[in-house]
Amino acid sequence: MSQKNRLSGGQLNRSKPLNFTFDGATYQGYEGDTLASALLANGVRLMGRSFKYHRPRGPISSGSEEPNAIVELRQGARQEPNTRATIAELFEGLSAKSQNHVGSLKFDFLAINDRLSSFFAAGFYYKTFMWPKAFWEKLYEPMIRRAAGLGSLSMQDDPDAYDKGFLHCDLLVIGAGPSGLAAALTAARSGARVILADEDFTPGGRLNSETFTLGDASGADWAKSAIAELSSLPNVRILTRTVVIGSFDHGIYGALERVSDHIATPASGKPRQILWRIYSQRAVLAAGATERPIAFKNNDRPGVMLAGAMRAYANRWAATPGQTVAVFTNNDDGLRTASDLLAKGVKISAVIDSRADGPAFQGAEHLRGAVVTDAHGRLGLSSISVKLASGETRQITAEALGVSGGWNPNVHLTCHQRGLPVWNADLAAFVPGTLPVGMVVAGAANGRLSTAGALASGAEAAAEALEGLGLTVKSADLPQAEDAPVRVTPLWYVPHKGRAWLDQQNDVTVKDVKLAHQEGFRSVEHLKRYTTMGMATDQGKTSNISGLAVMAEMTGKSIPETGTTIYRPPYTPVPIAAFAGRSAGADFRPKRLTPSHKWAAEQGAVFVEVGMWLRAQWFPKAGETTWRQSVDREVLATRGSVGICDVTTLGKIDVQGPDAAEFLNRIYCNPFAKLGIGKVRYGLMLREDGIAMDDGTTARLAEDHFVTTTTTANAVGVYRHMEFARQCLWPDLDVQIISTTEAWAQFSVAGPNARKLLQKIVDPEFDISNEAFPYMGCGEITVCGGLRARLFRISFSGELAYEIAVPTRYGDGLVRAMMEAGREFNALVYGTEALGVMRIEKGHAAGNELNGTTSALNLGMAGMVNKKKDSIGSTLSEREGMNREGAYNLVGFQPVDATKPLLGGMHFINQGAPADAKNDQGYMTSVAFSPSLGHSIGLGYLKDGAARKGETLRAVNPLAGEETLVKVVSAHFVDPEGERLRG
Amino acid sequence: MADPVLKMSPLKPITQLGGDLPRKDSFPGLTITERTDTALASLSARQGKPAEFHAAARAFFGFDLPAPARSATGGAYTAIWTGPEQWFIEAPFATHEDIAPILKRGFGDSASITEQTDGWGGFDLEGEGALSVFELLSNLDLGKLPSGGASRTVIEHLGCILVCRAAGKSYTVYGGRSSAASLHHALMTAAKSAL
Amino acid sequence: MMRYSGFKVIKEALTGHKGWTPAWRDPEPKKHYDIIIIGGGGHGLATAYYLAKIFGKANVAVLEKGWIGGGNVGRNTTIIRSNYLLDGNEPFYEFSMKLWENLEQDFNYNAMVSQRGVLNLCHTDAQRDAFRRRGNGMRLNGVDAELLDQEGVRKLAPFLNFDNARFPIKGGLLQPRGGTVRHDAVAWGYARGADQRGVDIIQNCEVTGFKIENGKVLGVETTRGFIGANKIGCAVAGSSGKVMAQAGIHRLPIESHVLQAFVSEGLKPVLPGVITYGAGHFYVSQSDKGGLVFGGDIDGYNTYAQRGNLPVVEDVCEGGMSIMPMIGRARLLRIWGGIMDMSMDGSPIIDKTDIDGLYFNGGWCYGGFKATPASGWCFAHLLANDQPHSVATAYRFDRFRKGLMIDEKGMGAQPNLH
Amino acid sequence: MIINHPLLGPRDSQEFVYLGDANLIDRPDWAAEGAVDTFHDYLYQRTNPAGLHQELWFHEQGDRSWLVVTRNTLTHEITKVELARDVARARGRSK
Repeated sequence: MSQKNRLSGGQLNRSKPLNFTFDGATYQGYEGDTLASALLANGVRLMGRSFKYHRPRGPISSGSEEPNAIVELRQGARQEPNTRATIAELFEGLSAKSQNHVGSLKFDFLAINDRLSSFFAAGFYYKTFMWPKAFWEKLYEPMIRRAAGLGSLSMQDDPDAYDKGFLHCDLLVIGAGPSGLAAALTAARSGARVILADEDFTPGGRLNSETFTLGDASGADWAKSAIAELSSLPNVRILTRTVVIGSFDHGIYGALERVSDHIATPASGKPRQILWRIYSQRAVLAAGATERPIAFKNNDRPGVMLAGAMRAYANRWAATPGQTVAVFTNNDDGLRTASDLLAKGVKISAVIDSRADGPAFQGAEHLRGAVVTDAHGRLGLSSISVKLASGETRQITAEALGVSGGWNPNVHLTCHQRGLPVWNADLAAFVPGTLPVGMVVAGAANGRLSTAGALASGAEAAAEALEGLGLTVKSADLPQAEDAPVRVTPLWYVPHKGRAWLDQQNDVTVKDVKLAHQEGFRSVEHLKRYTTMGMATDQGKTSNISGLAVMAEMTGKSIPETGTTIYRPPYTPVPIAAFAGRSAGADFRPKRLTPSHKWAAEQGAVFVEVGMWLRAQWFPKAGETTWRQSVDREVLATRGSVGICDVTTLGKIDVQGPDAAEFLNRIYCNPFAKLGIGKVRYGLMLREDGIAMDDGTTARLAEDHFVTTTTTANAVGVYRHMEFARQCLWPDLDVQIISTTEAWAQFSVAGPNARKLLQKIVDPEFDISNEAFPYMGCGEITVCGGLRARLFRISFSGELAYEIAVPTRYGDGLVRAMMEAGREFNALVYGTEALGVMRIEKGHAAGNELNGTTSALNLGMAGMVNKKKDSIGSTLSEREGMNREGAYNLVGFQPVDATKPLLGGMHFINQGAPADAKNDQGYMTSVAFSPSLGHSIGLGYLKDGAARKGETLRAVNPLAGEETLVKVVSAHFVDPEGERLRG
Repeated sequence: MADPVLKMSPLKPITQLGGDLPRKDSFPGLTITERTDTALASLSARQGKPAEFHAAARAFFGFDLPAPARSATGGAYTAIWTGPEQWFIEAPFATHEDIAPILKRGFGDSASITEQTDGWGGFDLEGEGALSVFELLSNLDLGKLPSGGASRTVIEHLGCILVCRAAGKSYTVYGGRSSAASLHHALMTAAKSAL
Repeated sequence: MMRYSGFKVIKEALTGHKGWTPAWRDPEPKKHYDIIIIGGGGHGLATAYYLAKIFGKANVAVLEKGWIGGGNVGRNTTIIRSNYLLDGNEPFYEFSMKLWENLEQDFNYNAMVSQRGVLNLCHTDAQRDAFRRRGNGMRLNGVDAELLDQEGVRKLAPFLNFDNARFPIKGGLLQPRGGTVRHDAVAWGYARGADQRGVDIIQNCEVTGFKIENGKVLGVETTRGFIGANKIGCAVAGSSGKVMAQAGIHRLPIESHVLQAFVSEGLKPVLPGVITYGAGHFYVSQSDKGGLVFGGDIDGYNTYAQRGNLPVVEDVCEGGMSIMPMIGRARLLRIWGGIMDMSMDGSPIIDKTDIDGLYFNGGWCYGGFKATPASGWCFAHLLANDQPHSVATAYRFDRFRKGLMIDEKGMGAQPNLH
Repeated sequence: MIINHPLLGPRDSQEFVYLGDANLIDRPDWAAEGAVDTFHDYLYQRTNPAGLHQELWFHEQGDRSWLVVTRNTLTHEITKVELARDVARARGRSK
């Protein structure tokens, strides 16, 4: 199809024709086109269907405010629903589909909704679909859901990359129209660090769409030269294709740069888009204004568009929506559209001015004091009905109608911090009111709609902002430009019994607003929520104010009395992927690897996520078909001879200083003051509310030097807590702390042969015999011929066990050396599963037990809370509720039938009692199959558990409809007297 | 050439990325190099004897400890301010592998000293491209960070120490050693994107 | 009083919708009421509705400083569920769920209660055990719950990231009866129902002070004059601190925080029900209009400003992109913020105060929406009978003093962690 | 938000972890009469002002300082930032 509606001129690169498809048909446009301008040039006006009534729709705008011409752009995993054709840059091979229709775009079966529209008035669904009850989920809702929605997702993972970045400036200029350029030039020439951001791919704003001259240059050329100067300056950064999406606290702005959306696919390694966080000292908002329509019967026909948009298509994109067009305006600006299109050789069938006293217009029939009352042509405008001043109605031929109801300043970003705009009666529009700190508003966004006014106010705004920063301002010499006054006589809608659209995407008509008023939904927020006006993808940019005006008329109040709706971020919709940036999929969060990771991977270990860490879970051997086989083997081999486990992930905090001991004494509920040098002690840490926070061992390496360990999960929180105590509670305690978690590779060596193995690693001058280095001893030693190391005789498994630490870079070497040394003992490395089994066999509490709701008493450690000293949490742990009858105690469980498995999360019920909440006795926290005992074992919290050893209870799992009889036993399943670990 | 690190100890060390030798990657205007030849320790002043402490520092290093957000270099040592009354000390690994006792001898009980050498994994970014890479990673205004500037910050959810060796062209990023692979991945991804 | 029905809708459609009348009156405040409810949000309106309908108290006024439904009932992610862990909570939320299930017929308004299921994903064995404990606790309370393995989750939501996730999906806890409700309609339905039963709903009427004599409250000063009452119930979660301060109660176990929520552009149906990510801060459902409605963590600092900042927006979308990367090209359309009463243990307070005749309902954190019916019913019960309802006995002020916290998350006395 | 760190200048609040009311500095005397009550008030009761609020922020991704930030909870304007250690000492806390 030829470009039958392509005009002469425009800012297109005609030497670069581009082929594209829309709904399967192939078309041609030029570099510089948008999808919408190219389709219009090809004579295509019908581009979509409306949300509710599935009405045929074409573009009404040439920008990001577009409610109608929204399409599914691209194919496959890159399919983008709801993309505005009016800002989608044309590229070779672009393919787009119209959306939200069943059947073809021309013959949408759901257009039946339009015929039934009187049944679908505002809020109808709140009043019906209630009977029979069951039908809502089964019938009505699925029906509604299928019909609703707009475009569709591909359901495939987004293949593109997204970046985030951070920029800093003295002045952020938002918008590169006349006022933004004037502001940027002023600031740049004054030496300020300037960022100039514009959502368009060609800076200049309306200058690209108007025929005005600035000085002796065309608007577009002046913009080009301004950009050229700015680009040449080192203190200026120009971001095109970049929407400033939001204004946040303290001068922080979010901006979305569309890096690759104008090409078929991003270059390798390059992002599709970048979300910038811009830190600004000051900002000039020069976002321009948005034209508003006038509502009349069938004003949503394809071909009816905003007059300024029609002008933009003609002047910038050399495209017209029709060969014969009419213009309908209530202000002078609309007349420009008629003259510009005339100049381009387009036939103007009539200029309809609702004002009887509007200025005269030459070159086409001029109907003053007249209004458009209807539009004809279902799939595209063919003619309009006009009610003349005389009262008679005339039919006028028009393939397109340009409508201007006046201009609304784009105050959106001034509202993002809850600032309210104020009404300006001369403009019949809201202008900025209270502003975010540091923001100045310029140009049309501030109601200065003439080109000269925009230029001047841009320069003034920059000057004001810079003076605020104490910079001396060099004023920019501004060109001569038109300075026409705004002459507008408000006309929001043309009264008629037919439907006149306010929110075109959501199909909200004047009638709906009247119905909302009739039913008492009169506050603006109620109006929005009840009618859905302004809730569409265009966020009401062309509808909110008109709807408000209609409501004002109903209530008999003024528009400002009726209220305003404040705008929320983002200014235009932003892909969810852009907010996520690089932190998606497997890169959601960083990975932490243990010192033995490389070795473990070589051994074919199965890894598991533990917080940010990846830890070896078990080490499968050839022939093992289930994880249980591997884990049982690792446990038995460790208890039978010796096993090694990488425990580096445990938090390590170096605590030094003369008051270190006293500090620990207050951090832990049990005493530390008298811990001997070369000794280790277990510590229980409480939150101030008396609930267990963390536990671990603390080793005293010197009078003024301790190393304390935390659980893997709580390492960060415990460090923060210690700094709080050190800086905020006891600022004069002379203690210094620092994390050394990653500095040392630490391995547990456990089992009857642990000492024998270590004696081959530890340098001979260090005696680690039971006598010289007893249980709970520690020391700084050397290994493997002189490498500094630390040795702690502590046991999580209940075996004779040590933890040995070397500088992390040697961890890989140490595990290899220990495996070599351990060969004669069949030493192996065990994973976190075997570690877990052995700690449960030994009855040690861990994360499942320290779940943030358990006290020392619950853990069976009430005796550890020393009352002779102050320590965090000791006072509030005295509250009655935490020491009441029936409190949970941690105890052990084993199945009465040894073949039965246990499950974490089972609840306990007394035998003979019904299994319900009233009889709930507690729950299982941790379970394991104990290869040492040959049956499952568990730890759990049981009401008064300490006093109930020997009882038999039901362990129920209603989720699976199972239950098992369990016996309450001591939590210490293996070596309860602790002979092994002392041996 | 063989890295001296690798001969020092009876046990064979590996780099933070798990290799035998430091990894190096090149981009237009930037090289990213794994830093393995640095010994690190934290130096914290104890309370009540600031004069003694700072005198010891001056005597030991031959320069005054740097102010907040700054680093200072002299002889074998670079001191990086990391917190109130706390500095990280860099020295050549080959000669200062046991940096903690070395410092201890200089400061006695006026300071608390903790070995940090393997607590961190560092990467050196050399070249004019560094700033546009950091623009995608760090919220700091690095354009304004002078030579010798240093700051702790967050990169891709990782706590890092960033040292400016030469403004605009030479930087070191230290991140937790266990997440060195993730930090390296972030640096590489940003470099591919920016350069 | 006008009943809504399909027939009525058809009749009006055929006669130009002339017969519709206001959903609720716009009365002038009387001099005195038996009971005044401060706060025309979901909880306040529900309280008034049940006072009139269940407890026979019709001489009741709801005072709203702005427009009704403008609080968190108008700003939330519309999720309903009763999948709580602790004894103090579960029966209350199940009571609420049962009220939801009959709400529309009860107040003759279609609030689009849609029980399409709430699925919580788990990513570690420990999380799965915790879910089993929770699910079994629900079952023991007679509540529906299913523990799914990975395959079960895959059947329900095949589009989740099973192959390339930083935290792999191990399974999930499903409450089939959980779902979503059209939030605004809840406020409007309760308002209309209360109004029809004689309750005065007074908008644009801000409380500016309390009249209290010898420890007994006598009424409130408002922007529309003094209004007397025998009893006053305060249901202004988000502003509890501000309003209670006017009664001389200056310290509460509550902080005000902002929770941001998000909605995408309209999309054809993609999500079955509600899905929450157990290893990141992200929960999502899809509205009947087609928008993805999602949220995550609160911003985390005390605030009364109904707006948030970028870091949380990014954190929430990171969670989304890690667990369902197919939403990447869907566009986030709108961000809004609501002020939450974050309590010291994450659980609410429905209790008398030290001032005779002044009752308090607040501390809902960001679980208030799903609680609306039960909260209204239980608060009405307390106001009418001076006794707590049996499912709300734990929601007392003095539970902190007594060491009887109801801490679902186990985070302790730090409101921004709940 | 931007927190103007007394030692480091303006820093993005994303580098910080928030705790809450700066009164958490004033930990009561464990040995005094009725300590359980005073500790209860200290830990659980908040003035939660609509306006100026003194609050504790930890520079976790920075210099590990605890700060006392004076911020308006209605506007988020920050009028004062101090090192918590200095504030604690000024409030009479020592060892």
